Amino acid sequence: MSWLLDNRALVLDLTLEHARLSAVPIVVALLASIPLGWLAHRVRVARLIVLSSFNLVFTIPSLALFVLLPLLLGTRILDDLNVMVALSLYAIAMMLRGAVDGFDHVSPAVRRSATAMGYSRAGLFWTVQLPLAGPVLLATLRVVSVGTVSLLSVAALIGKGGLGYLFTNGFQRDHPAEIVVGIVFVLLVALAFDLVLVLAGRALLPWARLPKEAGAR
Amino acid sequence: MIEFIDVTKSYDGDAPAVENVSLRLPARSITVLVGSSGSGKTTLLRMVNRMVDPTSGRVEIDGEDVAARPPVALRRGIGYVPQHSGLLPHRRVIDNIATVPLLNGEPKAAAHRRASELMDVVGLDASLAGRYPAQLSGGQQQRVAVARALAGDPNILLMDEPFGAVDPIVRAELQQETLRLQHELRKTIVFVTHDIDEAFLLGDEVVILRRGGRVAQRGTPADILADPVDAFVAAFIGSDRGRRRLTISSRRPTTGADRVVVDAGGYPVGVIAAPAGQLAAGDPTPRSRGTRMAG
Amino acid sequence: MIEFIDVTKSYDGDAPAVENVSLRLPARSITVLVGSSGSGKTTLLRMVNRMVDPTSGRVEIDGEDVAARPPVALRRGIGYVPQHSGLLPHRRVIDNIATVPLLNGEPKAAAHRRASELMDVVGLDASLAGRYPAQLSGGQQQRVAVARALAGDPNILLMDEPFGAVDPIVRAELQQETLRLQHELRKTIVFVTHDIDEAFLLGDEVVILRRGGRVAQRGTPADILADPVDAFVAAFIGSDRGRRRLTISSRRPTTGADRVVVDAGGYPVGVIAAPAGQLAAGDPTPRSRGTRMAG
Amino acid sequence: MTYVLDAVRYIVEPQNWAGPDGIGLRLAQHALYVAISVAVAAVVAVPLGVLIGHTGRGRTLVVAVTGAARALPTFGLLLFVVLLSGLHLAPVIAVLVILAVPPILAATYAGVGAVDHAAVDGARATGFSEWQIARQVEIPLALPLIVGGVRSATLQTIATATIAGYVAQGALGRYLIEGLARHEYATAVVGALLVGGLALVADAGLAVVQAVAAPSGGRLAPGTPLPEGT
Amino acid sequence: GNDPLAAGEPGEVDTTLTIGSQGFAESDILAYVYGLVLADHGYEVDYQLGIGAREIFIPALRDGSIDLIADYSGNLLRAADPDATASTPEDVSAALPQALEPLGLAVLDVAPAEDADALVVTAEFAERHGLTSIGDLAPIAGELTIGSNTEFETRSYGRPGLADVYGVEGWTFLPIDDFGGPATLDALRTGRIQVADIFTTNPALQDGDLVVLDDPERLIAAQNIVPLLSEALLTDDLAGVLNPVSAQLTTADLTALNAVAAGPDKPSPEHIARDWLVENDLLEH
Ligand SMILES: Nc1ncnc2c1ncn2[C@@H]1O[C@H](COP(=O)(O)OP(=O)(O)OP(=O)(O)O)[C@@H](O)[C@H]1O
Ligand SMILES: Nc1ncnc2c1ncn2[C@@H]1O[C@H](COP(=O)(O)OP(=O)(O)OP(=O)(O)O)[C@@H](O)[C@H]1O
Ligand SMILES: [Mg+2]
Ligand SMILES: [Mg+2]
Repeated sequence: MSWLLDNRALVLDLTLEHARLSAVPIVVALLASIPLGWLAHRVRVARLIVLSSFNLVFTIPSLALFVLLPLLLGTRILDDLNVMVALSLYAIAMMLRGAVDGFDHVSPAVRRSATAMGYSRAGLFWTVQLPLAGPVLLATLRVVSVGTVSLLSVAALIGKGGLGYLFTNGFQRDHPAEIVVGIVFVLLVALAFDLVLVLAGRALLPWARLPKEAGAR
Repeated sequence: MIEFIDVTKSYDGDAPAVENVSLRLPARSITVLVGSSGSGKTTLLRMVNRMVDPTSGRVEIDGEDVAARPPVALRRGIGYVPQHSGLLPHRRVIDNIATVPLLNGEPKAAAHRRASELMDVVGLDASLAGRYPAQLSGGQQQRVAVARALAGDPNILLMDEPFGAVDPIVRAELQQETLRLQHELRKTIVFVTHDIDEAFLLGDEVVILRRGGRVAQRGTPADILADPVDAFVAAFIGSDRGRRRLTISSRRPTTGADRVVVDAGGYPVGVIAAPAGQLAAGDPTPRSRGTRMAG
Repeated sequence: MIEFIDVTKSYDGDAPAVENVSLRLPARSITVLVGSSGSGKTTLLRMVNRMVDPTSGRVEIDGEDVAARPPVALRRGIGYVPQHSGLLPHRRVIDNIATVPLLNGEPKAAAHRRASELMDVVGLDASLAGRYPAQLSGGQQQRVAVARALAGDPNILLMDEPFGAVDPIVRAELQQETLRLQHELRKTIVFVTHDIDEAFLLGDEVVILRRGGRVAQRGTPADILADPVDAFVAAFIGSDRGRRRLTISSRRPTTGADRVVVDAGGYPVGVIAAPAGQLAAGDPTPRSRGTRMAG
Repeated sequence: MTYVLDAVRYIVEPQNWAGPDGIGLRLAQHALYVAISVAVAAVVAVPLGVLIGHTGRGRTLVVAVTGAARALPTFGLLLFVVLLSGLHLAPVIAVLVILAVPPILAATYAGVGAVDHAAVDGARATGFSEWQIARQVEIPLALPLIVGGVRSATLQTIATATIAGYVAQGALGRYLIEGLARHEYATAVVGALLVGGLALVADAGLAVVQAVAAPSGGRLAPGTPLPEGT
Repeated sequence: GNDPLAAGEPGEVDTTLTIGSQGFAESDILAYVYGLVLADHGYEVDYQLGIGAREIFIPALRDGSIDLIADYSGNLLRAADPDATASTPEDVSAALPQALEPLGLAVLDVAPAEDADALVVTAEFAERHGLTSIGDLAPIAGELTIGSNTEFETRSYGRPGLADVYGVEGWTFLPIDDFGGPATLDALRTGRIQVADIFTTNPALQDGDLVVLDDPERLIAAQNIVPLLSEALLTDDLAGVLNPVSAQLTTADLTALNAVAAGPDKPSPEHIARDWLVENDLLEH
């Protein structure tokens, strides 16, 4: 505890860095998974490719990706971009499956009846399918968010791990308390992100968590 | 008037769902397509608003080929009520009903005003306007679906087993409501069901379909009942099991001077007035909605 | 004989699904519980095999409280046919039917032999034995479910809307089959439906339930039809809409000398023989399965 | 891309497979750690998942706990345990188990929960005991999903077992750490290729298991031709 | 970064100095020692701690990811010029600028403080085998396990140097990536390894149960602290600010700083650095 108080500036800095580095991949994953997931939902070949690349990306150890990305991207070794791109890849891979599920999950009856009402393709996508995929997208995004926040700490091995610094540093200094502080703050960041997502969900998808009223069947 | 001209529809590779069907549905009356599962009722119905395009043949509305019309605009001009209301679960009742006016670019206030009127027309309490579909009973959902279909003020209403999923008492209520509405609005309604009783109740004209959408018999309910053309129709309407062949039972003189009427199996179907032991015959003419007055 | 003695069931916190119901169901006949959705039919039915335990009151079978019997053994002695067949999707038809004998430790060969016999009894072709449920039509699945329920040779058969999900032609067939079977087997059958026509067709005795499982009326179909006790029952059986109040129409003398019979709304329900313009009255007695011969 | 070529050359050279730092040993270590961890995780998670799926109780609690477990930084946890207990294999396995439990648990209770309610209800009404329902109905029907959970747990564990190399437990992570420490990209690529290869092989194997695990009746495509009539 | 192109904003020169560290406590402290003084003199300073080994931070310096890092003279020289033979502090310092030039890197003045790698065994083990210098390991090399960071194996003072200079060959290597930290010490004391590569400023060496093996052949070069930076950044002003700091930094100071870092309070590196700077009147504001 006293260590935390003495080092609160450091911990705060690392926490903010952690949040910054992990927030970007989460947002990127959400944005990328919508068009890709949609494509996979519609086109059988695309589905095959998308879902097997999910498995493929997960076979790459994160450390390898952190090390090798500068080579592929031509970025500088310590560029934030390396970590963000690597985490984005994992996040997209995780998110994609959820996006495909989400779009699959939209009831064909609703889709058909909306088409019968005279929705255009684009209108159908933006105002019917996307919002209705929302709950599944959100559920997946929550898992992705938690996973990304936790995975980032491995990047401490290349000096870009946010709170992961406390792990390597605590390890070298024989200081378990420091590692525990790191773990707790990682959990706090994950929790904070989750809270944001849940609140965003409540605001954007108010219908998704209705208590059924008496008389409803 | 809706006309199917030699339409055939094959879904990829399978035997055709609908094969060489020609059928003319009169304007401003209810035509019921009835047939068992897979007979192609839905396929035929959906050809009208181009949810399904025929593999060959064509569908005309008032003499104009629907294939010539852009599907989105066409659909906005035709009301559609599916079996499971197909309401948008993420929109409130009022917004669901206002869907078509909003799609047509009407201002929100006007669209909502129209939607409120329609809630009244279909017998929905105004207090339900702010609910989401999941908060309604099945019967209420179907009323919303009907209101939504009416919101674009279409001439044609397509109804695909709209009351198939609600319980019998509610269904009876909705059927009566449909008759009342039609009396007021006089739309061209194509109604799909696989319940022959519902068909006879609602149809000005009933079309009984076999597999492949082939017409087994068409006519007013009374025509079909009195004179089924073949064994298939007889089986379908239940007269082969004697369900339609009635006799008056002697055993049970009930309150008043009613007698129980039984079918050929001996099971009771209703009571008939027999004042003073005499059966009043020759009174009412079987109705057809075409000539019917306020219900 | 099954007897409900002042049973009440409240699912956590809600208003009771079934409240203070006392009801005696006679042995070796079909009692139909009919009522609209949520009236507590399923709840009552499931109290018999302890799928639901009453909050208060008790259920007795031949005078013995079911609560005293271990549920698993009790259930193996009572046949159960749910609406959606509830077959095990990963077991072949023959194994599904043999479930109870196998659970009771019968050798596989004997259990399969018994299952084959039962397939014959319920009218399933022997060639279907090796199929999985997903390879059967809805009607075939329900037959398998009936065969499975019979496999333990139970005295009691509980059927919960067993034909609710199949299409009307198949449903009519299954209903006839049920009557035939019951004529042969003479089980104590409790049959739940919300279709009043089905209730009148199958029930030796019909129990019409209101919300909360309260009995609105019970009696033979003819009794109820002729003399509904109150407006609720009248509405339920359709006589308030005139559906049961029949008249003979004059307009349409059809083939032979049949006349069309119409209900109070003017809609045709069947035809009646009127040779030489004279109506034959006083012939058949309304049947009740209690006295019925082979169907 | 010369690194990839170099790496491939390194891998196909038989002499690099032998010895205490050879590919053979490290690959075997990696596979062993993963196998042990996933097996332990399955032994913990499957019964628990079946229990939760069967009773429908404790779901919210488990969702919260697995969510938290997913948020736990594996790397930090490993270093913490190693600091307390020294450089042993046990901390590595413990951390990998914690990683592998949530996907298996979630898949199991979702799978069991998703078993057609009508089938379970029918079985209960027919006289199956609760245990028989779980054993003979729910588990067989949920098996493809359970194996799916094991499959994703295995993939994650294979990728993460690389951290064993950071606490002197060898395995394929060594190539990554050596590549990083010496700034030899080709070495890191060797590690990535071997880990990826192992993952693909394991995944393909489990895909086969998953296909075999599918109950016969459920494997039929819906709409398998039905005979006419009933 | 100092490279406007790399920064992607042509014309606008980035005035922030990014100070790196190698990812162990001492390096972190030194980063703050230099960083705090620079900040005190009006520089914008940013930190990038825990980058890792020289193989990474040299490219990072060259591509502008970081601008300055505290390094160790001998290993730096060997890294820049693998053929270099200089090993005394003076020779190493003299050879450095020329060796670094092709890399576009430069150094400031070398500090008196030295923190070299040292091969360490337990006192008990030394006694049992009569060990005093590294060369004494040669006869028992076959049974030895040496523990150190991963890069030790390929370093000039690692496997190649041990064989060439002292004939110590055939030992097993156990990589423990904690820079001679607790896991290494634990492994050494529990006998999992017999020899460890530990920095001479490690406070554990004071405990008395460990023995540093002599290096008569100077296999391990002098390792004085020296700020390493990009040539383009080397200005008189910068040198004027940092050289006086280096001049004050002794080996004893370094050991003391490490002891504080490993001590019960585990203060942050910034804290430790500031205390030392204040004590030595190196902060003006
Ligand atoms: N989108 C489709 N793709 C492939 N086959 C289809 C499709 N829609 C319908 N069919 C097939 O076409 C035939 C007719 O189907 P349709 O839905 O028109 O029947 P229906 O009379 O409406 O049946 P139901 O009473 O079950 O709704 C069936 O054999 C059905 O399987
Ligand atoms: N397991 C349960 N938990 C909570 N409430 C229940 C449960 N089962 C039934 N109910 C409630 O008890 C009441 C009676 O239900 P029940 O299923 O017995 O009716 P039912 O007559 O069989 O209806 P249906 O025709 O829809 O099958 C309903 O209000 C229902 O919502
Ligand atoms: Mg249909
Ligand atoms: Mg029920």
